[in-house]
Amino acid sequence: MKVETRQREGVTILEPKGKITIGVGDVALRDAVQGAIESGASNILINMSGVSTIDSSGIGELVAAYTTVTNRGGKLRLYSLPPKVSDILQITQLITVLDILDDEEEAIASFR
Amino acid sequence: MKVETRQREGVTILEPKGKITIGVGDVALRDAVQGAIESGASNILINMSGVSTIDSSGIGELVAAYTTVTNRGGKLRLYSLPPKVSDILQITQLITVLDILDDEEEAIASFR
Amino acid sequence: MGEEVAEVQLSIDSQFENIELVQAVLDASLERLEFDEDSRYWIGIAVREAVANAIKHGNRQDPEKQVGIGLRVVEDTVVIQVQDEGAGFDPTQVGNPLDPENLLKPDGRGIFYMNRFMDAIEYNFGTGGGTLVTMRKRIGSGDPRSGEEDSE
Amino acid sequence: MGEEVAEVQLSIDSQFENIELVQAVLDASLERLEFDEDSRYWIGIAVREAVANAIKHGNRQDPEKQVGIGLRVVEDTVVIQVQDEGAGFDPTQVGNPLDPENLLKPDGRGIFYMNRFMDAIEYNFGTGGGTLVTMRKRIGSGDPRSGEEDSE
Ligand SMILES: Nc1ncnc2c1ncn2[C@@H]1O[C@H](COP(=O)(O)OP(=O)(O)O)[C@@H](O)[C@H]1O
Ligand SMILES: Nc1ncnc2c1ncn2[C@@H]1O[C@H](COP(=O)(O)OP(=O)(O)O)[C@@H](O)[C@H]1O
Repeated sequence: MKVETRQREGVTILEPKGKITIGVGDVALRDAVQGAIESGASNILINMSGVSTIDSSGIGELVAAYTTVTNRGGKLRLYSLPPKVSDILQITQLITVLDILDDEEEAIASFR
Repeated sequence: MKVETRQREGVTILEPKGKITIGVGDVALRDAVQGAIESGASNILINMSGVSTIDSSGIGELVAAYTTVTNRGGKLRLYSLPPKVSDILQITQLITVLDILDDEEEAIASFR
Repeated sequence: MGEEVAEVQLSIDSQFENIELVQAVLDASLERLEFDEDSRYWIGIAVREAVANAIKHGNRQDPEKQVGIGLRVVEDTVVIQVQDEGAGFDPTQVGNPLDPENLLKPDGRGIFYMNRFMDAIEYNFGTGGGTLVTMRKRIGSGDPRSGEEDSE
Repeated sequence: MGEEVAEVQLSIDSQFENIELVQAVLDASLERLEFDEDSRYWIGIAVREAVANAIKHGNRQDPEKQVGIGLRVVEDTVVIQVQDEGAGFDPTQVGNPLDPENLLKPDGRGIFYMNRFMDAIEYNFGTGGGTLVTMRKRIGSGDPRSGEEDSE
């Protein structure tokens, strides 16, 4: 799992590619979010389109990131969820709790 | 493993695709060669380009086919060997024993 | 009971990377059965959760301890067992991740997913310690996301 | 000895299709080591030959008998063991497939390939029957096709 980070219109976009699963991917995601926060980012997007698999640890990491960023007064939103990622979040009712947007345009627009 | 059979200029061309390995692929190859012989073919080519893996059972099957066809006065030749198939035949010195040609043109021409 | 048509046993060290070995065997095994791609994917997630729990909570990542995975097909049902050398736990004490106070917790969803993606899961605990979880999924027993049987 | 960094055990029914399960675990295991793609491929062939022999000559395809496969990495060497429940055999009686009278025989090349693709292979026979073959390959020990060490 690799996470690339880029900026667009003052928003930090994290792009994980591969598996967000226990032991490797979850740690990489945590580090990327932590890195963004330390660089002063308060509006963060995660482009989920490259995520092939996510397990409960990966989901826990998303929830933890959401809570951390929100508690610091920032915003963390997800977009472009592959169907299986959307399904697994749905099952534990996180689709409604987390901020989820369809695509990058909609996600960027949500911060304007 | 699947073996397709076609004709060109009076030559029967067998095209195995996949693994010629013990228990499945080797049996499929044997059946295809047997089928060609029963249909009266005496000039047979095997296009090896679609073979991803071959083990000693698959190689045994090639040798058996070569012997059977030769003993009946026919000819069996191989062409378009992927590098790894060529390597494994080389190791047991079968490259020189079996009739092997570079490509289909050369193989068909060898029967003219 | 029913005729057993195939059995595979795998034993791995307690390292999370080894979950990929389990996934590889599982994929190669399920490929031969008539599960659709979605079912195979969700069975894979359930098995990953079970093995992750065995490594993390059971064996506590002790490299000396092994996780055993058994896979067998009995008629039209795949039965997957995951065994660790840990201290066991009380499944009745595991909270529901859908409870409002749990919704934003970072953990506690693994067993819930296992239950949702398989037809049945069952825990057994050895007298000398160790957790054995047995999971079953019947071919064609519906879309696991719906949590219902034969919903298709 | 040297530190053992990983160990996987697999046990399969005596069916040739199960060789694909072994290949899947092997691929997933070797992926993490620094073998080049060619080496991984040839190790795969050697393991297929060993498992095929265990199923065919050892267990004679008896569905009640299992083949055990062990995979471990000791320092920079992968050690693969294949165990069957057969009657054993005398490796010194196995012919050389390069002998002119054997060149066109349909069988007798498996052990020869195992030897060529691995650095070392060793046979052990249990007192109660059963063949155990142990194969080793060191990372970077040269192109197996050449049969020489460090030829690159
Ligand atoms: N194999 C196991 N051995 C010991 N305890 C376990 C095992 N599996 C699960 N548990 C316990 O059940 C709890 C809930 O597990 P789970 O639903 O997978 O969520 P999580 O692993 O995120 O905590 C764990 O926190 C742990 O206390
Ligand atoms: N696991 C085994 N158990 C019993 N006999 C074996 C085993 N492996 C090999 N052999 C014997 O060694 C011979 C040579 O094996 P091999 O070189 O693989 O060629 P093949 O399998 O084509 O005969 C076999 O024919 C068999 O008699």
